[in-house]
Amino acid sequence: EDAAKVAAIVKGLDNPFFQTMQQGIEQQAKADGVNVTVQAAANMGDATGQADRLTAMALQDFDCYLVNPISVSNLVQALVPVAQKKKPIINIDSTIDAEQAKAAGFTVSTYIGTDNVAAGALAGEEMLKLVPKGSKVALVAGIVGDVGSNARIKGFKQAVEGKLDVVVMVSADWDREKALTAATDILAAHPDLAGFFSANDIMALGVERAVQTSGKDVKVIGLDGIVDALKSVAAGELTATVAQYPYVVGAMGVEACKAAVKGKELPANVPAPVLLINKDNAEASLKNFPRPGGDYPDPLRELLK
Amino acid sequence: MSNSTDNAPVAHSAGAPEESRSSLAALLLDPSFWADWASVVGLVGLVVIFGIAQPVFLSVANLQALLLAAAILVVLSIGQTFVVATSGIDLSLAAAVMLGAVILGLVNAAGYGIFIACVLCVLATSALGFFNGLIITAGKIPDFVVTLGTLSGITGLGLILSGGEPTMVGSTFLLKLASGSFGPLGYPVWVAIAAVVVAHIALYHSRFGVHLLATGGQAESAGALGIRTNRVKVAAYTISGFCAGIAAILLVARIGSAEPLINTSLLLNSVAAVVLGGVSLFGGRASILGPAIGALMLTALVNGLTLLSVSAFYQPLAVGTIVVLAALIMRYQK
Amino acid sequence: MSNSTDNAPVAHSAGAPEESRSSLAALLLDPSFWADWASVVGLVGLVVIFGIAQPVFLSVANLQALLLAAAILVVLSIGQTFVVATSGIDLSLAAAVMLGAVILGLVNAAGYGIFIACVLCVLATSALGFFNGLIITAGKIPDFVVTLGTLSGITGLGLILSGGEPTMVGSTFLLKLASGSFGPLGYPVWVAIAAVVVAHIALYHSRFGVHLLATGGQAESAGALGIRTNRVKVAAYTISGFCAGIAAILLVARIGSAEPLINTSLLLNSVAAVVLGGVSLFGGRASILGPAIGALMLTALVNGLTLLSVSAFYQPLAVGTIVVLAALIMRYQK
Amino acid sequence: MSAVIPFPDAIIACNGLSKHFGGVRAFTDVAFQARRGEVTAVIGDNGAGKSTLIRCLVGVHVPDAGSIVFDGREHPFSNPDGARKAGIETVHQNLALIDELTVAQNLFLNRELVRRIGPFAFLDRKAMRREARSMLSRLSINVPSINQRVRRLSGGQRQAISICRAVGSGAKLVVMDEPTAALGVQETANVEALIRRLREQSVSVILVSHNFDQVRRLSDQIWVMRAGKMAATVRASETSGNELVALVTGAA
Amino acid sequence: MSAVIPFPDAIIACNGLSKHFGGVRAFTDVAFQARRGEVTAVIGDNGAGKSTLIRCLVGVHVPDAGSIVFDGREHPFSNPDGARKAGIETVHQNLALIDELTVAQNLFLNRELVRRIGPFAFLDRKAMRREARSMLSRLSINVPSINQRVRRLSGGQRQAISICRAVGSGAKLVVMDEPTAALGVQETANVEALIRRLREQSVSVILVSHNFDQVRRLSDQIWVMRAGKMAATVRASETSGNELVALVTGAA
Ligand SMILES: Nc1ncnc2c1ncn2[C@@H]1O[C@H](COP(=O)(O)OP(=O)(O)OP(=O)(O)O)[C@@H](O)[C@H]1O
Ligand SMILES: Nc1ncnc2c1ncn2[C@@H]1O[C@H](COP(=O)(O)OP(=O)(O)OP(=O)(O)O)[C@@H](O)[C@H]1O
Ligand SMILES: [Mg+2]
Ligand SMILES: [Mg+2]
Repeated sequence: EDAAKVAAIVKGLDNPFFQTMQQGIEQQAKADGVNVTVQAAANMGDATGQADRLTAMALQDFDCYLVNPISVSNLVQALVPVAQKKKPIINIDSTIDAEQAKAAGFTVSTYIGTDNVAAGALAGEEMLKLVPKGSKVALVAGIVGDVGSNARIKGFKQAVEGKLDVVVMVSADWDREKALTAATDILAAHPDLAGFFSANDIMALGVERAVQTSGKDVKVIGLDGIVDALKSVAAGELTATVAQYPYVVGAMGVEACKAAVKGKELPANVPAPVLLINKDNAEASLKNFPRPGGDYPDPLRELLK
Repeated sequence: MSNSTDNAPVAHSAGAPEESRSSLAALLLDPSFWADWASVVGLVGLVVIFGIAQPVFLSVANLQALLLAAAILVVLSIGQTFVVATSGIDLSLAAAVMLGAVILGLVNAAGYGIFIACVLCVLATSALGFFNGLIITAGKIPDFVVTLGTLSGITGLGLILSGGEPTMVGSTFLLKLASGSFGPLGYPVWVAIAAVVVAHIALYHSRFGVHLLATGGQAESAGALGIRTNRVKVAAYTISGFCAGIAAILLVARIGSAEPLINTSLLLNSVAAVVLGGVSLFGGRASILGPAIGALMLTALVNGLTLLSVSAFYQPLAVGTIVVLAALIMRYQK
Repeated sequence: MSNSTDNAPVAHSAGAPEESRSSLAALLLDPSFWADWASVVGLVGLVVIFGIAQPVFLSVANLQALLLAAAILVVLSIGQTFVVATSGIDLSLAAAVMLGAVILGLVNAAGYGIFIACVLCVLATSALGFFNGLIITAGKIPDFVVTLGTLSGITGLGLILSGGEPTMVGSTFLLKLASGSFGPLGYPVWVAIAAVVVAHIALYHSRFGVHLLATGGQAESAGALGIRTNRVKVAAYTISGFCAGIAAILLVARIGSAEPLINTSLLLNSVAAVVLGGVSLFGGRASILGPAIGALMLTALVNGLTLLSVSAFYQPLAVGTIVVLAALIMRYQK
Repeated sequence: MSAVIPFPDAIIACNGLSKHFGGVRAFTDVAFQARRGEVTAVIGDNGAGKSTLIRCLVGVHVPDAGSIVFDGREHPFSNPDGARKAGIETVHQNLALIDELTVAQNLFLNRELVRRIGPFAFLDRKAMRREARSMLSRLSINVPSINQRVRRLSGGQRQAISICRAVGSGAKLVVMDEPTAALGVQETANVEALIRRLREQSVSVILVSHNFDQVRRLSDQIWVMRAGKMAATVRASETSGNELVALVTGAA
Repeated sequence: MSAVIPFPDAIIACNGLSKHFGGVRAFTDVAFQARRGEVTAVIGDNGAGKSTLIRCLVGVHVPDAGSIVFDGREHPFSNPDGARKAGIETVHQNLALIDELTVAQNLFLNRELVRRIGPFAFLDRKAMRREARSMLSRLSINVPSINQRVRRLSGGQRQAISICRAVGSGAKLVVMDEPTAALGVQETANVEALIRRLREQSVSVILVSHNFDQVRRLSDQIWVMRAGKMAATVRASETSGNELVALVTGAA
């Protein structure tokens, strides 16, 4: 039997989150004896470029397509020829809009990913534990308009609604230096600020540095669980981060592909693990990086057995 | 030696007329021919290399997909060409596409029907271009500053209008536009072809075109000859905005939703296509086919590299190298 | 009327010498004064408005933070100024900063010590600038295409070198550089001030500076007078690369890690600062203080808006409007 | 010398005209007029303000003060387009050529020949090329090709094209700012013959020149500018080269 | 007419020189020389190739074929910088001014005065301004200000600055391409006096001009170009204006 050929397309590789995802895809593929080609958009704003690349890959003979779209619909048309060839489509990380997919005449075989709103809420709950009720907090978002950033911010806001005072939301474009500058400014404007929530870890690390420089005791919570953030949490700098496991999402995607190629029935929705990391469990997480600190439920692994 | 022995009346051996360009050899030896057709040379080179390395590249399906993918960039490059020909630059082009898309999405979502939505989209982006031109000419502010300002301003406007959320556009008309085809080519490709033809006629067969080039070449002299250089500039920006509107419709049709996100590579690529197409950033020289083919070349590059499964890490390096090489080869012909 | 009655020997009533620029009134009436100092006018305006709206803005701590945040952009704007003065543009500037940072991080991580890392970082970015200049002059390719190509190429190189991962740089030297201060100002601010002073001297008090402006003004005439315009251009790009290296060190010191991420707004802002500083994108006119103050203005804008808690959605709109307004006000003086 | 009663037959006249640029006064309080069907010369030292005066008359600059009357109408136009439409063609000192356009395109700039097809007007490039060739040959001007960009032409070739453009379109008034400065002997003779022919066709001409012989040969009335003022005016037939030198230098 | 034995006292000589641009031949197989300490004129119709020849001689263009000897050395320089260092200053027909620089900066371009402080050389702007003022006044050239950008100067003012630059720095050979085309009567007289003074100081001069009277007044030897060839050469003292016209037009 030939090894299954998998085409994967992820968002921009200018962010470690997606590099880890790529790592997961490639290493799982090696372990499972699957042939994989990973492509990525030029950057996180390159919605059409991502579609163009998928279009090119759709022309080639792959057995399964693993897609992480930049927006809910930018890959829909590029997937039409894939669906016509009756190849399975595995959607990871960011969702493809179901209605659009239906209009275009296909459904995704499965969706594997973490719920960004839930992850944001997890961060919000942790913040509630850390600071007194009614404290002022500030939010640092990614590129304005980014869906993931919006969802994470939304989850955090929902969790702290009425309990904390969100004084400002700035956008730092996923950039560490911009987050640092913005946090410095916010600390100047709100000397009594108690906490920051940042929509990803890179920006959280920049915020943390600003807090350190100011010498104040301000909590900083990030989201993603990249290795630098885990190190920072372990060192007692960053307060906490909500770890998502892009490695696992990628790896599960490959498993799903393998299962689909074998003709197995896939569950429509596979939740990927999310974990809050603070000083208590940071060391353990670091040791296992990029895999989670402990075991996690993986229905797909069961399926392949 | 006093009087020369060579006194035969050689009528104009210096600066002899060169109008008889009929012979192909003369054409191929003329450096300006190569400069004008550099993007073609680059495109043909790419097609040959990719075609040999990966036969799928030359499959009809891939060529169709390639053209489809290039349509948006072609339309944008045409808009950019008009502005660059006046020795300006429109940095707000990609942002205008975003704004047009958002307006299209919102108007459609509000239930006004897709046609009204499309018309309003194009009107809004054209108005934006008009506004750009007006500020540049009336305020005498450099193009770069104004369009950088509107780039930033529109980003904000798009976000505020859309609340930062993407709007789904589930119109059958747009779906057909994106996926239907007439003859061997998809509708978006026909739109791009139409844009090329109309722009070519406007540039080369209308008074406006000559005035555009004159304004870009030497605005002061053009003004002294009675050309309303300010009006010409405003018109160029308005055309650029119009093209952004058309591109926005194609974009929404292609990705099925209107998102308040700016695709900066569209902006840089639109300018790169224009320059690869042999249009001087200092104005006064322009071409429509050149930029269109430049846009095609840039799209083919990404397509070919993807087909060759070049890793995403290596793609930017390859693109950069090839862009410089293309320019290098084309200039060495001169 | 035959001979005029007005025959008094009015030596040079036309084109009367204007060299006595001593009086302040004359200075304020001279449009070129306003054009040259537009960024100052804009900066003062912003400071007054923000100072009134939010007193924290004028606090010593905030002003210190503002200057610190502006240092990187100031250094980059100076580099960009040299290139723009030759009527070029360096689109690879922000990418060069990224590459410098990545090299710094990797060399340091490999255990070679922070000084060697910094030196290699600056050498690499300078070499990159040199390479840009060489291709532009030897290949006769437009600046825009070459630096767009290297922008893309460096993006890839940075990704490949770093494996796409950020590298922590935990050097005490850099930490001190970032957070230490001498007198009221942080070290990065002093670095920026030093850069401004050296660049000002190079531009206004050296032969190179005059040759730079001549090359940017009319390269052909400059060449006819024996100026090696190609060498001047290469030097300008090398200086730009050098500044990118310094900026990379400041950046790594500031954020404590080297990331393979390009900050495109650094690029656009560096050009915006240059233009707001009264430097013509068509070359031949330059200033160092202007762009430095332009950079300060752009940083103050974001700082002030954040202090005023303007929502992220509204910030781009505000920035765009104010950039255009600043330019508008400055031009209306003319 | 402000108040000047215009000749009843003045094609163009101005009064109290002033223009300055920033701190530089180009000229002040200038009265000037040119008779219909005559060749009117303006002479004066370098920097006297001749070109700026010309540019004010043909709408390129807006004067700071003063009035202009053209063909009986006051304030006849506010920009060069208006001036060309009203019937004034100009050979500017800087030639006002667009380097990147071809010879033919320059000759017909803003006067392009078009063919109308329905509501659209398309350039008639063939007709323009044909016309351009005949315009150039009438002046016996030699350029390598009608399709060549003017950037690389020799100084004299460029000037010839600018002259050709101005006289080619049947204007009422042709203004020439140092039209023969870069021309060779033959070409200069051609242009002088051309100016005479214009006068025969009762086209009015304003001629700025530093060549006093030429001025005396060609013109009917001579105006002298000195350091931003209109210093004197004389009939060409009643003056001598020495008097002109004296007037220009202010020795008179 | 290829083989020309150079005068033993030629400051510059060329032989078999040709230059073409793309399809346009500017001149072919030209032999030319200028005697040391003399004023050598080059005349010819528009487009005859005079300026291009000049530009080849002073290193701006590299000729396609032929040899150049300057001051006894063959292939003396390969670029304008070399030519200036070897002692040739040029007034180009397009003046070669940098519009955005000031009058003083233009006068000292690539010849800047510097003060050395250790290893560094700083511009001595005061000295340059002082020198510039005295250079201009020696030629009695009037410009509004030494600190004004040259963009807005009148045509004659610009030309005067270019001449001033060329004669100001003690060259062995000064080449002038139509130096008085835009100048007024007084200024032209000044430049002519200047050329005579140069000759008295035994500086060699090459002069391109369309003004035959001027050429006969000033020069010792006259070379005639016609349609890209060197058609003839005569001593100025042995020729007449009519002969020159005949040589230029090819009627001789
Ligand atoms: N646009 C302008 N801006 C500033 N100064 C100007 C401008 N145009 C002309 N000038 C100045 O006005 C004065 C008159 O210039 P003008 O060109 O009218 O002289 P002219 O008589 O034509 O001289 P020439 O015989 O040398 O051509 C000069 O001192 C010149 O520097
Ligand atoms: N750089 C160039 N590129 C192309 N053609 C050129 C170039 N320079 C000159 N020519 C052509 O070469 C010929 C000779 O030009 P040149 O300038 O030497 O003439 P000239 O004798 O100086 O004329 P004029 O008296 O009008 O200044 C002309 O036909 C001109 O168009
Ligand atoms: Mg003049
Ligand atoms: Mg010449």
